[in-house]
Amino acid sequence: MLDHILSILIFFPALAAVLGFAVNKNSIRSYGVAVATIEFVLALWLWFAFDSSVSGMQFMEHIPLVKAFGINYIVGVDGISLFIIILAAFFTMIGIASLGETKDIKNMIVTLLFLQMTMVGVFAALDAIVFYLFWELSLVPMLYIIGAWGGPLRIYASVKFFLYTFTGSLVMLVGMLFMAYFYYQATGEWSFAILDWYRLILPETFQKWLFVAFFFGFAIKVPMFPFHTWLPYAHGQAPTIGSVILAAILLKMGTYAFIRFSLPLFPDASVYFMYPIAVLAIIMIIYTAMVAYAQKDIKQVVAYSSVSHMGVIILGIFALNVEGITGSIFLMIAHGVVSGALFFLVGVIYDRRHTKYMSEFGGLASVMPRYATIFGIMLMASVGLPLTINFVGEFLSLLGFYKQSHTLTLLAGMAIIVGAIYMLSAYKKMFFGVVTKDENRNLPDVNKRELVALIPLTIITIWLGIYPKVLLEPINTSVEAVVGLMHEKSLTQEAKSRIPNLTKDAEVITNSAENTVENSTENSAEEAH
Amino acid sequence: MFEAIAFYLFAFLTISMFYIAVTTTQALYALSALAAGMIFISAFFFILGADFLGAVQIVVYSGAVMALYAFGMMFFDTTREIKEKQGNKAIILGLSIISAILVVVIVGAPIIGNNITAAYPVTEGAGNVQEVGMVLFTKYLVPFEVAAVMLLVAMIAGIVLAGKKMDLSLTLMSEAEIMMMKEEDKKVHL
Amino acid sequence: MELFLYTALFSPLVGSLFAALFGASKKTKMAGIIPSALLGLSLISSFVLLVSVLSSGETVHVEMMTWMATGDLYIPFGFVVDQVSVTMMMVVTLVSTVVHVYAIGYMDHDKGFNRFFSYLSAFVFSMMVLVMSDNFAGLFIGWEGVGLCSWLLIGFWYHKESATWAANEAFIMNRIADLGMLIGIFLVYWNTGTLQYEQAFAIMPSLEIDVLTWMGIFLFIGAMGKSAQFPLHTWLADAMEGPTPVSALIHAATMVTAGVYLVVRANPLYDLIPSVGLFIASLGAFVALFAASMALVNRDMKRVIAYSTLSQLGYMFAAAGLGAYWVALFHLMAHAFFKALLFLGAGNVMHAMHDELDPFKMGGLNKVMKGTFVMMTIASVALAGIFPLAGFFSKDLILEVAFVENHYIIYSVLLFTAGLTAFYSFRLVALIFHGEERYKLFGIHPHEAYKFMLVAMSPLLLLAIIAGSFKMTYFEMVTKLLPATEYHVHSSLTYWIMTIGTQLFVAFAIVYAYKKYTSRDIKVPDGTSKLENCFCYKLLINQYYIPRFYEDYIVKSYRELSEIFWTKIDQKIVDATVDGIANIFYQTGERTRVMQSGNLSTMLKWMVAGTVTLLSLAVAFGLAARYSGEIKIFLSGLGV
Amino acid sequence: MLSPVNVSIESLNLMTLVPMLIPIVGALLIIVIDLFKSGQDKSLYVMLSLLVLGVDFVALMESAGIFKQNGTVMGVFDVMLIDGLAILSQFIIVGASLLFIPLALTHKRFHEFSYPEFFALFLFMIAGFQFMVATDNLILIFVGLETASLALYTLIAMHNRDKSFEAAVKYFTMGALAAGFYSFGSMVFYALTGSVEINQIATILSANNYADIGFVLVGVVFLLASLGFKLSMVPFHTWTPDVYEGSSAALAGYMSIVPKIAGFVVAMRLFEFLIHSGVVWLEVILYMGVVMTMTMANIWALVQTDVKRMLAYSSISHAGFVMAAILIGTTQSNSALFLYWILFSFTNLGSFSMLWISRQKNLPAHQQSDHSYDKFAGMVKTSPMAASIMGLFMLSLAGIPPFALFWGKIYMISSAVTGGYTVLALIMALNSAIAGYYYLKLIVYMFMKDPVVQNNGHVYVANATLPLKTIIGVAAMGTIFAFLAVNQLLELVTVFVYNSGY
Amino acid sequence: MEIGLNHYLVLTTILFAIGLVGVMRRKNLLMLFFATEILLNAVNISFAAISHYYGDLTGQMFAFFVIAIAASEVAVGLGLLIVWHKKHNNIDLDNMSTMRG
Repeated sequence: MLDHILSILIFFPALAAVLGFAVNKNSIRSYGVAVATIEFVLALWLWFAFDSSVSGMQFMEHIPLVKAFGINYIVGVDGISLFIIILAAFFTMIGIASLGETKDIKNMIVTLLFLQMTMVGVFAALDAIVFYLFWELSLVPMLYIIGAWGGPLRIYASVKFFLYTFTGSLVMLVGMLFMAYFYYQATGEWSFAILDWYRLILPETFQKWLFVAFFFGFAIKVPMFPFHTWLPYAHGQAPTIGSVILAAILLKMGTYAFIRFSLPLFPDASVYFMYPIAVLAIIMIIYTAMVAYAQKDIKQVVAYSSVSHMGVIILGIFALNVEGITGSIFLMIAHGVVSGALFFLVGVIYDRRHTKYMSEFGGLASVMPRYATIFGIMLMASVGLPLTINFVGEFLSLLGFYKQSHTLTLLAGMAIIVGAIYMLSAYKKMFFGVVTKDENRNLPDVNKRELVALIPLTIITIWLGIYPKVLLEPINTSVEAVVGLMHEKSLTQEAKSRIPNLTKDAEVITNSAENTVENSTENSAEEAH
Repeated sequence: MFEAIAFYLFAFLTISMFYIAVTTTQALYALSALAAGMIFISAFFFILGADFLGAVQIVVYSGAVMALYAFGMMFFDTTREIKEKQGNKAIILGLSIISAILVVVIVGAPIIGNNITAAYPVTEGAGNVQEVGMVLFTKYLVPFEVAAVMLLVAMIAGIVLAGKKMDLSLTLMSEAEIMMMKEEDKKVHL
Repeated sequence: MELFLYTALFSPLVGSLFAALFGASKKTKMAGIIPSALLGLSLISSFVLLVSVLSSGETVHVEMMTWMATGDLYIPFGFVVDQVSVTMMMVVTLVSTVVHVYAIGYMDHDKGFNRFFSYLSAFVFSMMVLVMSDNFAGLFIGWEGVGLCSWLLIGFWYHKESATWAANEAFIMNRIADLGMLIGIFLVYWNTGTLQYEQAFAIMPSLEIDVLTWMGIFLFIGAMGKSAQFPLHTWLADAMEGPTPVSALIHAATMVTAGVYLVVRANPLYDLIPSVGLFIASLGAFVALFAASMALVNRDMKRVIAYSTLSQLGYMFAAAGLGAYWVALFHLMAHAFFKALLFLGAGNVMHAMHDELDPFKMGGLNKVMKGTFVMMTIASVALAGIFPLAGFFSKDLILEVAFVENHYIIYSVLLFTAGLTAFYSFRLVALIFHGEERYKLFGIHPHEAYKFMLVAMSPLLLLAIIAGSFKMTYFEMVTKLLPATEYHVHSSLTYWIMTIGTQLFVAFAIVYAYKKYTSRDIKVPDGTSKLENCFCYKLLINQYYIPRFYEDYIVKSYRELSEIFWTKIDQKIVDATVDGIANIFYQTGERTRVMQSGNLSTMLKWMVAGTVTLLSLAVAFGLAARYSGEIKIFLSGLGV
Repeated sequence: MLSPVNVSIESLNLMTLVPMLIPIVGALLIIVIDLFKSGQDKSLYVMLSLLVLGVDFVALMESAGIFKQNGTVMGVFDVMLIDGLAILSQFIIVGASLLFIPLALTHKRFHEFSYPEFFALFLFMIAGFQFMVATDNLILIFVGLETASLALYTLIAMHNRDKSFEAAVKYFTMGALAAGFYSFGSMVFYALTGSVEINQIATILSANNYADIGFVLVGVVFLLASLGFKLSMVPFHTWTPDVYEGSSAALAGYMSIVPKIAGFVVAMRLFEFLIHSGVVWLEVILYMGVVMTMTMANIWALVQTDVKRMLAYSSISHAGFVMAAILIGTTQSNSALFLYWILFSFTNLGSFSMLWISRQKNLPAHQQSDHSYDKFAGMVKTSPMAASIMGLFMLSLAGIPPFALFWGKIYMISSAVTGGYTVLALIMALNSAIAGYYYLKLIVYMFMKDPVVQNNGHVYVANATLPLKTIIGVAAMGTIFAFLAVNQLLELVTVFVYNSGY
Repeated sequence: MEIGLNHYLVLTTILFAIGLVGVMRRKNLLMLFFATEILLNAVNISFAAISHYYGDLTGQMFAFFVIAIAASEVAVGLGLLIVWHKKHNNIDLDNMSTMRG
């Protein structure tokens, strides 16, 4: 079973979703929770079975799909993708469990299960086309969730979300096809396997063009400034569960893809584009934080804060060293947890008052103390207080990038200031002061169903803030392999100096990194026979 | 010399006939001019030694086609002057003149190619009809048969469109109405 | 010893969590008593550690567990009890125990009693982490932790707009400085490869001076925020919105001194960069004067004490900047005692006056509040630096340091400030406790605080009096870790002239203040007097217009810029571009769909037009191909 | 004197005619049956046609086998040309027809199916298309084309509504003009080379080293115009939306597949040698044509309010997309063309069939056309299954993986990439994004809007019967599980195309 | 005054252009069909001429088939015309634009 655990993880929810059509409407929630729990347990099992000392791919599966064109179904996990998969399973579980009164709840749960398939698929895929497949497919359930259960502008928002991302990923697809073509030219065989591509060293100009092509796809997904405008609409209109999953998992696809594709495939281009991208990231951090400050709608605040945090993740990725990349991966998870929780929290108040305008609230701290407390914890996590999950990621990301540029890091570090400004002022508007509106006087505090989602998230937020090692270790091992690969592959002097050489200090690690590539190709070769 | 005179004469005639055919407002004029033009074209065929083609042209067009048209015109009020709202004449004129000039510019140039060998050369001594028959029933047997099918299709199409009751919609009629219609059909046949 | 270390560190946390359990429920005394008891435990443990360090001179160093480890980075949760940290631990646990006990009485009537103790203990925990950590990252945890608790406690009465505003201001200002701190930490890491104090400081001497300078500057920026140095000082005065025990503990005795602690802790670094040290000293001296000047006229009791704190922090930085780390630390300690005492006394007064803060509305309270009166007076004397109270030993030492190091400007500034300090301290005492009983005009019936609150304050009182006597013991102890520079004025004559002169100057200031503010014709100022309308007064009462400057030019412009970013740039440019591109396609469709007019004639024309276009292109191309030679000649004739 | 010719039967290779003869015989059979006993139910003719087409399919498999063994076969005085292209395109023609013909078994009664002539003409049309693709003789192409077209005009008109007559007339008239263009173009090539066989023309032209480039271009222009009409390239596309709207949805779907593949094969035969011999002009023009066709059709599709018209524009756009293959002209691109079209036929026939089963006899109330977007509002509430399937087809058309068209799309774009047409590849990709909008629009209507009042969902399946549902099921299965078949298809197509020398 | 192939080609082109004019300007469907006949006939002249000058019979074959095609088109075209006329009692193109956009 362990040999196929990834396929099971991917397709189990989809199968369950299909069967879910036959489940009675009144029992569908229990069904959904059960399925999602099984999936989560499987994901945990994956974690326990995962050998964190191995830097390469594990649990690889390889099935030829379109042999003539080099498309294979290849899946596998390493430390980079493992935790995002678990996070996806986790969020689907608590998302379904805490689902409030929803119309057409059956459709919603079935859609969520489909969405889960695509999410796990994206992070497990090791073939560019399979990756693209899940990447695109993930748009569809999200489109439906936003479009069918969203707010008044839901159609505009969902279509914008879909088309924007779709456009970007089509450009990326062209890039992938080019990549495959280069591989074909080099080896005489078509292949879309990422691990095969890793072995390919491209001339710098090609790298740049391809980097740009991939960049469009990823940047829109992240979303990076100036491609971010779909996000506020999508978040603003989406139902709570939609926002939660969008923020927690879907956005991570973009940043994950940067690490999976852009960095190891185009090390020289990554170095070349490091500064421009860092500048974009800094604009994301500061500019979006300021925009968030100007918002009147609490959900928009959280939405823009997402963009701002994604800026730090991008910065960490383009630190191009182990500290930065590890930090950014950790921050992906951290941001997933925290922004997911914040969207849950916004959903809580929205369910009660059916408004998201901060001016409608005020003084909630005395009416809903538990709610205020959890919100406060998440707020502090969001502004990156030490001993919360976000700090570890932000600290490492910024630390990593500091190696590349002092000034830019100083600017990027403004994140901790501007982040505090909008978050605190939003918190103040909602929770502090005296209760002015009569509707707010008797709001019930968070109920059990909501706590099902919020308590685990709070625990994770603090647990991983104090003891991030459990995650950092496997991530670190895999990231070292990536960085080692990048250093080896890079051509220019500039890149060689920017990307640290790990061989000097850690002979063992690079060896294992090389083994990864070779092993995996051997694996694929074996399985092909 | 004779050939040149004949060419220019018939060229003038065809051009003027066809010109009348596309410009006149009287349907009958147009019809007559067209028929005349067709006949004059057959003259070219004869000049060019394509006797068979000339004959076919006269038979098919002046006979069959024109008969068909005349048949068609019986449906319409031919005495009435046909009023056609004209849109932008400049476009029409411009487009046609440009196209003519362009093609003439190119076509007027001599063909340089000299590697042309006749695939089915005209045999000395044999009549045109014989030659045509020879080629038609060997090389072009298949197209010929397909043309037959095409004519069959055209016939069926003509029958279906003009002959069957296309003015009644079987789609919209109720079952009972269709039954009644069929009954009536039978009565007529009986 | 590890057991004591962990006890000292974690018992506040336990207390905090215990109180937090009752956070949302009704007030219960237990929520106050248990944390206080646990803090007592922490105090005892600290004391045991102090004794051990004193007696054996051995430090305790433990590594609890790994926090972050990736790449070359390795950050553990490591704690160290050495001479410096144990001093701080003592100060922290002692003052906080006192404040806790005091607060049981002070917060008696407050609905958020349980919550308060939870926050307060959490603060102590963070502070302990800050001082006990053996690396910069751990320091940063505590650093941010105390920031959080400060935010919570300043905004404790969250229904008050001013309180929440002040809380946010404090947090954000601290964040600005924290960025500097963070950058400093990055610099340390990338240059030394570690964040452990020991290793990092060991490598530092081998680094380039530029790098070290930047390191020092950025770390000091962090210290500036926490210790409210100019220009990040405005939050401290506003932070007085919090409950008074908070002001005593956080904004006088402990948290604000964290900056000084950082500089002291990083002494190996600052020793290498004397220029930065001089800057720190100058800034300290400036702030000392600057803050004292604002305290002269302020009409808010707590704010006056806050400015005084600020001023004293300036003294500490002056000392630390000049390399007299142990002096700075000593003043820190002494100041903690008497300033906390002063604040707690002020708290009593506030209670008595039903939260009235304007000393002009008080007067003659010595009759009703004897205990408080005595305590505050002694604290003020200590603050003024009158022999033989604590302030004398620590503050005079700083003046000596400045003198000995030949920084006469700093010396004279500090000396002048000492006079000001004495003046405003006794202005306050005089206004509150002497003179006319002006409070009667406002119908207030003041009463003395609970007995146990006064008892709780008594340790501080004691220490404020006798702390000076520990000087030598202390010196012996900390100089094992800190540079053991002794500052002696070369000739004893100069020394005596200086000391006595200072004492006289200060005493004069006290007498003047008394004379001026005990007189019977002190009225509640109504903004009409000549003094109130003079430029200097206005400048000072408005805090040099700095808060207003921040409000008008930074806060407001930030808000406006945000608004512009959102409505103009994000919506009108970025988003509109995207929608615009989509719209271009859609509009092109709408405009050109008329091409499909449905009229067969038009359709035929389109077909012909298409063909003709292709034909003309073909002709153009054909002609160009045919006459390519001629075209070339023609073009070359044109000189192309 | 003419000497008698001796022709041996073997040299004629009459086998090459079999696939075309079968539908002709079938059509005649149907007419004869009607002659003897009229008024038979349409199911008889449907089943007969299915049988005939089935036999035809088997015959095609036979010729495919022969091709695999012997390569290209010429027959009947070298008029017939059975190469890989011919076989592949015939497979598509016959296969699509097989899927189409059961759509006649509707729940409602429609005029055209009451006449056996409909089925006879249908079979004749198939034969016409088969002749058109199985030869490189311009004459036979012309005759085959006209046979098929004339039958098709009639089929459209037989739907017997005002709009269908209008559509037929428009199609017919423009078709006549296109026929004029075709004959003119052929005439130019004949004048240049003295031959009407594409192979010959190519040989002679290259022997002359394209001395008469002007003439060649004029000929190309006219042939391009006439084939452009058939393939509905902008600006010769204007008939397409009107004709699709006027004809029944089923026939519209059919028209979007079969005539086009025939056109593609002819275009491939005609233009590829020209592009390969360096007629830059044609390359430029085709480039422009392809881009225009893709983009403009997409843009017009954006603003449509009727689903069928939208699909009409969408199929124009898809045709433009596929036209790129001819421009690129590599084996990969030509294989991509066939792969794309096979996958496209499933999806597109499926989506048109979905419109077909929701067809009512009269226009729905308050609606301007049969299949306005409004009609589909809130479809998921009333008939979720139908909505899901329709959504599936839309996603496939938009190119969302792993549905059928995605595979065609990536292979096509990849061929552009390998052929060195980077910008074209990008344009193709971005066009897919534009196209995403209008496919999405239908999904939005179906899944996110509320249904119009008094819509109980019956309207979406008003015309459905088991055969229709089966066809839709087949199309849906083909669309979903395409990824399982892509490899085999690709290998097969590549072998056929490569061995034909394209 | 030798009449060459080009003379015929030019003549064809002129006639073809006349046909195009007809196609574009005629609004009466029947008259429009006349114009399409002109197009085909114009080309036929050239086919015969080329055939003559090259001594090759293929041109005549082509012309022959074009005539056949023209004839079939007429049949279908007339059929459509009649149906339309029966329903609408006119054969004006301008009345034939219910579908647009």
